[in-house]
Amino acid sequence: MRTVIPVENGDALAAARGFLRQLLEAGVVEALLVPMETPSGTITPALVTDPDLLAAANPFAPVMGLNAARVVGHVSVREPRGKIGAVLRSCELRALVELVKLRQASLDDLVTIGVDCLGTYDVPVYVELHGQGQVDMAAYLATAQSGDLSPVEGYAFRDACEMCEKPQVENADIALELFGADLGAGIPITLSDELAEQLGFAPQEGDGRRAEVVEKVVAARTQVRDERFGDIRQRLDEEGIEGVFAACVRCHNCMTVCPICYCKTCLFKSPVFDHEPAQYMNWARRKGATRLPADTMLFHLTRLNHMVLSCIGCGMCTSACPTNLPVGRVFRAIGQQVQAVFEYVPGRDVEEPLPLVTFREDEWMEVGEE
Amino acid sequence: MAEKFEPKIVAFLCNWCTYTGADLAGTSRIQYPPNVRIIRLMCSGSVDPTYVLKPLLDGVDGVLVGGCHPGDCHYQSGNYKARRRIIALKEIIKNAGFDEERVWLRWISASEGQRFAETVTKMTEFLREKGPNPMRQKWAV
Amino acid sequence: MDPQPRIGVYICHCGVNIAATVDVKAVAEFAATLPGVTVARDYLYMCSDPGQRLIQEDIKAHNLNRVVVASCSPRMHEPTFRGAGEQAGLNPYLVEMANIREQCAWVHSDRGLATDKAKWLVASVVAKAARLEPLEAREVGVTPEALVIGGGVAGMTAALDIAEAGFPVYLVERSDHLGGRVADLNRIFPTLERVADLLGPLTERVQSHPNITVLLNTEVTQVEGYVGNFEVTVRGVEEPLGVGALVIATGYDVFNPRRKPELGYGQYPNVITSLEMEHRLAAAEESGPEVLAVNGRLPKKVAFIQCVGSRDVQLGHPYCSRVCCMYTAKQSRLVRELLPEAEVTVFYMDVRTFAKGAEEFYDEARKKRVLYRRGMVSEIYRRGERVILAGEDTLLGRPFDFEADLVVLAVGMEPRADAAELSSLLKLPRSSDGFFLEIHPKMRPVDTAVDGVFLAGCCQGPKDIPDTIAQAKAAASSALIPLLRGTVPAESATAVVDVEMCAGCGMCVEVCPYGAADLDALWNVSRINPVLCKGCGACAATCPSKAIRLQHFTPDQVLAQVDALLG
Amino acid sequence: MKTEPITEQLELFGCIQCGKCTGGCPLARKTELNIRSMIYNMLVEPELDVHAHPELWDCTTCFTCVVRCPKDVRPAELIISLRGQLVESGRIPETIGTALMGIFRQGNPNGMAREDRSAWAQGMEIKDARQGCSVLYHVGCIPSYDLRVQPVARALARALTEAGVDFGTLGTDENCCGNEVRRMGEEGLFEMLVEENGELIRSVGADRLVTTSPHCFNTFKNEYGFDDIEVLHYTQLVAELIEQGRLKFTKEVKAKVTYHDPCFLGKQNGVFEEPRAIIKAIPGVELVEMDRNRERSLCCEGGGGRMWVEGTNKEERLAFQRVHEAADTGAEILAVACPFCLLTLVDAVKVQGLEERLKVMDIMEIVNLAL
Repeated sequence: MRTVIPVENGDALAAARGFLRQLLEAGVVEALLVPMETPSGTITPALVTDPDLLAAANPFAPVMGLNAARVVGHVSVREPRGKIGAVLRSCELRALVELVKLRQASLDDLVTIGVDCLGTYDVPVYVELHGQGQVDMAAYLATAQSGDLSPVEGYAFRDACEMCEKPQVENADIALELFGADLGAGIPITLSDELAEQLGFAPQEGDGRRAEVVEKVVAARTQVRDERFGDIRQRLDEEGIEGVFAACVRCHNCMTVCPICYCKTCLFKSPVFDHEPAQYMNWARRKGATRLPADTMLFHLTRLNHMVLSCIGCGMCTSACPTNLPVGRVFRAIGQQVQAVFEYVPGRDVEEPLPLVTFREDEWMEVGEE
Repeated sequence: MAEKFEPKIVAFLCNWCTYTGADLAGTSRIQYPPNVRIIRLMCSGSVDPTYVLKPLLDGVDGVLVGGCHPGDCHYQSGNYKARRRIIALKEIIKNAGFDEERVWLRWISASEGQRFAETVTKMTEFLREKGPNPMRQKWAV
Repeated sequence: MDPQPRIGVYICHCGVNIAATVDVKAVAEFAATLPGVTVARDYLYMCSDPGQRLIQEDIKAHNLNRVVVASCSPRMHEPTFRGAGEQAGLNPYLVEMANIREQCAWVHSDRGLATDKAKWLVASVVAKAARLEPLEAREVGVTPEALVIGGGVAGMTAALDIAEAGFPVYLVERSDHLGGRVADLNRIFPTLERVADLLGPLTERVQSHPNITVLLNTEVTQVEGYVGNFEVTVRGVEEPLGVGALVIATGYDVFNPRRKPELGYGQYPNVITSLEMEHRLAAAEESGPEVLAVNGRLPKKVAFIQCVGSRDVQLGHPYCSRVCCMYTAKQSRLVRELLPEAEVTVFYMDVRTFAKGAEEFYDEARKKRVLYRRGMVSEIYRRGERVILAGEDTLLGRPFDFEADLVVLAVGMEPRADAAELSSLLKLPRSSDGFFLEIHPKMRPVDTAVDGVFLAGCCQGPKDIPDTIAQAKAAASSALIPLLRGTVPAESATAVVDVEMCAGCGMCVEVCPYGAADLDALWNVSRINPVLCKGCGACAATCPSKAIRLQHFTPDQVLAQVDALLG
Repeated sequence: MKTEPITEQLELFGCIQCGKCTGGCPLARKTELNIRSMIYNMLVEPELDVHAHPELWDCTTCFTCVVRCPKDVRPAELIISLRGQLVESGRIPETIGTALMGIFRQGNPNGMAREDRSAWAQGMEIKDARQGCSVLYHVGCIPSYDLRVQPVARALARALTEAGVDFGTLGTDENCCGNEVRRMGEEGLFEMLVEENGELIRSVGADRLVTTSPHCFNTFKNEYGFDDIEVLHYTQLVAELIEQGRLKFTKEVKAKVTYHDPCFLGKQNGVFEEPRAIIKAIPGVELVEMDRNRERSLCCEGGGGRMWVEGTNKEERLAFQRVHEAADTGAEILAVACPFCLLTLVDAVKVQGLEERLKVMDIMEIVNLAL
C-alpha cells in the first residue's frame, strides 16, 4: 500500500523518528537497527529497543561510515532473536540481499525499512561539516523533491554516491520514498497492507513525481558513472591494475569494510601467504626486486574473483583507503563487465543464485572446444 | 634479440581426462614443444583463480587449464563449474589490464593425446607470436 | 610429523625410455641442490625390486620423511611407490611422483630442453613434497544387504546370485509382475524354446527364495548415502531400506516406429512391429496361422525390415540394438513354417549374428527359403489391399517397389523414458545415447561412476538374453565384493574444514556433487562427510577463505608447485 | 575430377550403403540417377568423370535422400557439389546457363526485365518496405513474372491487407533468392546473392520475412543466417491470421480438395499442418488426403533447377503420376503451396486429360475465393 507519513512544522526528521517509534510501540518490531546521532555528533548504527532513545535516530543522515548490511548480519544471522527492523539505504539493501545469499544475514523476522539515498559524505567530511554547524537536514532533504542532489558548497559526496545510479529503494518491506516528494509536507511510504493496518495507515497517494525524479537522478548519476568508468578503464588499459594500485600498502581496509567480503579470516592473512624469508630472496633474485608486502596485486585480483560478481557499488572500499586509491571505481568498472557476462544483477533478488555456485550444462558450449 | 623468446606455460590438468590425455600423447610418442609444465589436479573444478593469477603475476606467459569435455566430468559437474569460474576470471583480468588470451581453458579427454599435443603446440606458437608476459619485468606487483 | 622435510629424490632411467632423452644424472645432481632434499639418485628401473629396495634403504639410512620418484605417470606406478614407502614405515601419501617419461622423454627430442624441463618438473614436485601431510587410509563398514531395481531377467538373475551368496536382497519392480520385457516374448533364439518354460522356473526361484524380498508395484524415489551404506526410499515401503550395494536392471523401451512416419506404421494394417508379430506367432501356435491374416486374407508376401529405430543418427540412436537380426531370423523362419506358401523377404543393411549359435540359426533361416535382400526400405505406401515397399537393392544397384501383404518392422531398443529420473536420483551418468554409462566399456562394463552401484542388462545398452544374464551375474558378483569384505576403502585425500575459518556461507554445500558438505546448524559452519567426499575439490576452489582445503592438493602445496616451476 | 576433396568435405565416409537414399529417390525409378551408387563411386574411385553423368541434372533436390539417411550423410549435397564442378567447367545444359545468366543480369531465371518485377501488383497499392513495416513480403521470381502464378501473389497481398498486416515489398529492387542457384551448383553467384539480398533485407528492419515460394522460404530460413528476422512461408502466416481471427472468410467454396505437400515446405522444413489448417478453415471445403502425403509426398519434379532443364526422361513425369493420385481421391481441386508445383501440376493435368475432373490451385487462390 502507498501512503504518507504526515509531517508537522516541516520537520520530516521528526516525523520519521515518530514513525520509527510507532514501529517499536506497535510491536511491529522488538528492536530497530538505525543510524543514531552520538553525543559527539557522529553517526553510528545502533540496535535500539528504548523508544525514547529514537529521538537521536537519523535515518536520513548524509554520512556513511560503514555499510550497515554487515551489522544486519550480526543481529540476524542466528536464532533465537526477536523481530528486528533495519533502516537501510539502497546500497545497503542490495548488500543485504547478497549477504543473505551468502548466509551471512537472514531475512526471517527482519523488517527492512529502506530509505531513498540523497547522497552521503565520508565520515571526516561529515564531522567537519557538523563541527561547523553546516549539517542542515531540512535543506538536504529538500533536494529530494527536485532531484537536484547537491552537497554543501565546497564539499563533495562520496565518490560512490556521485556515480550511484541506484539510489532509490527497491525490495524493502517498508520504503521511505523521498524522491520527488515535498518532505516538508509528508513522507511517502510503501508498505504491506497488513503492516499499514497494524500501524493505522490508510492509502494515500503522493503527488506521483517520484518516478520522474528518480529517472532524472539516475540519468545524471549514470552519466557521471560512465565518465568515471571511462577514465578508470583507460587507466587500467594503460597502466594495468598494478599501476592504478601502485600506492597500495596492503592494509586490507578495503576488504575489512567491504560488505561482501565475509570471510572470517582472509586467505591472504592465512599461513598460505606467510612465506619463508628464503622465498622472498628467491623472488627478489628472479625479477631483480620484489615488492613488499608481497602478493599485493594477487590480493586485489583474488578479491575481485571472490566478490566482484556481488559488488553492489557502495564504495566503502574507496572511503576506507588510506592512500586514496580508486578501489571502488576499479571494482565497479570491472564488476559491471563480469556481471554482464553472467547476466547477474547483485542485490536484485535473493532467489537469484550466485553465478559461481551454479551452472547450466548447455551454456558456453564453444568454450574449451577450440 | 639475442635469444629467441620461448614462452613458459603452466598447465593445470584434471587427473581423469586431460592429464591422462597427456599421458596418451606420451605413450603415443606424439611430439610437442617442451614449453609446457604440468601440475596435476584431481578436477578442473578444483582450479582456484589464485592458481591462475599467481603464475601470471610472476611472469609465466600462459596458463592452460585442461578438463573433461562437458558431460564427461569424473566428478559429474566439476568442469561446468570450472567453465564459469574461468570465464569470470578471464573477464576480470581482461578488464584489469591483463592479456586474458594468455589463459586457455580446453576440454581434452583421456583419449585425445593428439589434441593435447596440438593444443600445447598451438598455445606455444600463439604465445611466441604474442611475446613475453610483461609481468616478467614488473617487480612491483 | 617432522617439521623439517628430509626428501629423497629418485630419477628413473626407465631403461633407455627416459635416459635416452633426459640426462638423468644431471637431473639428479640438480635435485640434490633443491631445498629440503637430503638425497638424490638415479637408477635404471625404479619400479624394479632393487629400485624399490634402494628407496626403502634410504628411508631408513637417511631418516627420509618424503620421497619423490621422477619416472613414469603416477597413473601407472603411484600405487607401487606408495606401497614401497609404506613398507619402509613412511605414510604412503608422503610419496609423490614427477612424470618425466610421458610428459618429457617421450614427447620431446631435444636432449638439452628435455633435461631442463625434467629438472623443473622435479623441482615442482619436490616443492609440493616438502609440504605434504600424511593421510590416513580409511575403511568404512558395510550394510550386508543389497537392492536390485528392476524385476526382469537381469534383475532376477542378479538378485538370485546375491541371495545365494547369503545376503538379503530387495527386488524392486514397478509393475505388478516379474519377468520384464522377456515375459512379452514367445520363443527365444537360437533354441526356439518357449519363454514361459524358462522364465517360469526363474521367477519361481526368486519368489520363493528366503533371502529375496520381492517388492512389486513399487519404485525407488530417493537414494542417499554411499557405497556400503545406502538408504533407499521405496514408494510403498514405510522405512528406508539400508543396503550396501545397488544393482540397476531397469531395462529398455521398445522403439515406437511412429517416429518414422514414412514407414506407414499406424496407418496401414499391413505394417506391424516385431513385438506384435511375436504375439501373433504365439497366438498362431494356439489357434493356427489364421491369426496372421491381414484384411481377411493370409499373407502371400511377408517382408521384414531391419534396423527400425537402430543405427539411426537422426533419431539419436546411433547404436545397434543387437537382437533384431536374430529375432527377425527366428520370426521369418517361423512364418515360413506356418505359411509354407508365403514368400518371406528380409530387407537389411548388415546381418549381425555374433552370439553363440546365431550364425548357424541364420543359415537355417535362409535354408528354409527366407530371402535376404540387401537394401533398406525408404518408405511404404498403399497399393490396394497391399503395401509397396520403396527401396533399393544395393547389390543389384536398382530401386525396387516391393509389394507385400504383411510388413514386420524390426524395432530396436531405446533407453527407458524415465531413465533421466533414475539418473538424477542416483547421480548416475548416461552416455550420449541415453543408456546408463559404465566406467569403461571394455575393462569395467558393470561398474558406474557411483561406487557401489552396478549395471545389469539393457539399461546399460541393448543386449540379448545370454549377455544380459552374464552381465547380471557380473553385477551381482561386483555387488558382493563390498558385502563380503564387510568394509569399503574410502578416499583419503578428502576435503577438510577449518571450522575456525569457516563463515558458514554454504557455497560448498551448493557445489558439492555428492552431498558431502553440510552446514552444521548449531555452529553455522560447514562439515564435510569424509565418507561421501570423493576429493574433487569443487568446494575448496569455491571457498574464498580456504576454510575448506582439499588434502594433498592444498593451496600452499599447489602454489609452491607453481612457484618452483619458475625457478 | 579427383574424388577425395569432395569426399572429405561432405564426409561421405559416414555412408553405410544402406540404400535408403536411392530407395526413396523418386528419380531413381525413372532415370540412371543412383545417388547411393554415386557415393560409393566417390569412396572407392580416385577419379570421377562428371561429364559422363548427364543424370546429375535429373535431381530435383527434393532432399528425400537427406531426410531418410540414418547416418546424417547428405547425399543431395553431393549432387549439388558435382553440379558445381560442371558449372566451373562451363559444360552445363544450355537452358541452365540461360537461367543462371538471367538471374545474374536481371535477377530472375526467366531473364525478364528488372523494372517489370512489380508488374504483378498493377492496380494494387503495395507499400515499399523501406518505409518501415513489420512484415517484408518477398514475392519471388515466378510469382512476380509468371502470368499463371501472379494471381497467387495478388491473392496473398489482398489477404494480408484485409487482415491488417503491416507489410511491404522491395518492389523492383527485389532479387532472386538464389535457392535454385545454389542447387544448380552456382555457389559463387549464390554467395553473391546472399550477401546482397541479406544486406538489403536486413536494412528494412522488419521482424518477419514471408515468401510465396517454399524455395525462397527454405534458403532464407536455413542459408541466410537471419538471426533477428523470422522467416515464414505464407501458409504459416495465413494460418496464424486465421487462428487469431484476423482473416475472416465470408464466402463458401463448395469443393473436395486434396493437398500436395511441396518438398521444400514439407519434408525439408516440416511445415505440414499449417497449409492443411488453412484449407480446413475455408467454409464449404472438404479436405481429402492422398495416400502419399506429408513426409511421403511425391516430388512434382520442379525443384533443383528442373524448371529449366528437362532431365533424361521427360516422358514419365512424376507430376503425371501425382495428378492421377490426386484425381483418384475424388477431389475436384488439387491444392498446392508452391509456384513450381502449381506450374508442373497444371501442365500435368492438361497432358493427362484430367482437366474436366481436377483443377490445380494454389491455396492462396482458394482462400481468395472465400474472402
